Amino acid sequence: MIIKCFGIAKDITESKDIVINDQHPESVAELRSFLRDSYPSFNKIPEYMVAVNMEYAPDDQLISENDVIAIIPPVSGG
Amino acid sequence: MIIKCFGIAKDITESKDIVINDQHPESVAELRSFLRDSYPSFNKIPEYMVAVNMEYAPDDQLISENDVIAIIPPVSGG
Amino acid sequence: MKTSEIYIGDNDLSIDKAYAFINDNSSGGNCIFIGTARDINKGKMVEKLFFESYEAMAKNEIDKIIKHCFDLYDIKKIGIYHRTGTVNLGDKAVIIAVSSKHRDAAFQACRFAIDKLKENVPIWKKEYLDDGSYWVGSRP
Amino acid sequence: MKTSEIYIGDNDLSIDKAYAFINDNSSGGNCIFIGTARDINKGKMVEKLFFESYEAMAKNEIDKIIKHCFDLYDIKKIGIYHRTGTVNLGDKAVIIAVSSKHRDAAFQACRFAIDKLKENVPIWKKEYLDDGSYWVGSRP
Repeated sequence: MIIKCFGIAKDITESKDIVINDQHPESVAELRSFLRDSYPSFNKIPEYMVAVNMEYAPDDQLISENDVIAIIPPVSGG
Repeated sequence: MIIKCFGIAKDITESKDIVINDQHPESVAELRSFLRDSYPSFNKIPEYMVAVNMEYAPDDQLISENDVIAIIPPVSGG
Repeated sequence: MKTSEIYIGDNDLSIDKAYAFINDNSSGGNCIFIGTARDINKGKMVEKLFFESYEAMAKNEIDKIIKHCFDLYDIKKIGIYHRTGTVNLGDKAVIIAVSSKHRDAAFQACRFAIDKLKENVPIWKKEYLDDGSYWVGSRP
Repeated sequence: MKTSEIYIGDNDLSIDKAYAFINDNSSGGNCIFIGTARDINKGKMVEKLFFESYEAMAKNEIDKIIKHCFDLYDIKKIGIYHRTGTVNLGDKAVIIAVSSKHRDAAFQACRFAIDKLKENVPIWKKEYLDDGSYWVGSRP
């Protein structure tokens, strides 16, 4: 499972994409837990969103191997 | 006394400026009477404004020989 | 510096020049309104427009609008430009350009300025339709 | 024809090109918003900005905004353009251009689009200040 990282998330993970090879999270909520555990700095930034297949996804959304997952920190375009 | 004419007013008076040589109107109201009498077509257009020295003027404003007077039909810029 | 620019005349209007005037490192929000000659008005085909102005008074009235904008909204620069003479379909009749620190003031001042211009500024539009030409708002 | 145009990328944005896209003989009102890099934000001197986007999703989200604009407002054409990469002070970061028959819809749709873009579109701004660089809204 590949997780795309943008903005501050890329700085925290020090990577454009993070790869989870086995026992990947099965929901957005599990992904958030995984990120908190693996990168404690995620506790220090404002709430971020998660996109699944380029749509904002709620915490209870299930995710699978082939989904395109992205961490979306607070947007600041314009 | 010179009265500047714009838009439909210029069409009605067939003149850019109309000149009143003697017994000129002494107020905006008198000017309106003068125009109705001299050019009956002024009765057929929507209300127009009168400017005295480039400011919109009420009917009771007095006018004198050296004032710059203008007939301002409904504006339609933009 | 709060500055403004006014143009009324027969030359083509340039959005680039208007933007160059309002652009400012201290502004983040810029709003430009462009009024153009439309092909249909109230169901009638329009061939072209013609604008006449009482130029000196029009500049005075636009100056009042600009002063109001600076009083009412936290804006940096404003430019108001109006064509006179013949304006063909699709061509620019008016440009209002406003810059401000934040976008809210730029949008509001730009909207205020075009609304007031249409209400108060002594400029007249003649529409050329297929059955003749008429001064808009003055049709007997 | 109701049409739209989206650009997200590193090239300079052109107001002329945006206007050329929206200009239409059936439109009389055109509203263009230009967001530029401002020199001071929250009391801090800004040296430059850097924008990153999740381009494919950003285009999807902008497309949703455009669909909303066409649903909500009687507009003809809309173009939304956003810079990525380094944006120097005074330079254009975003352009929203809208044309419509009447000005009201153009102003409203333009305002709606920039507000929604700032809320929902996955684009991130990094400010370079004299004490370092920070992702706006994400500062720990």
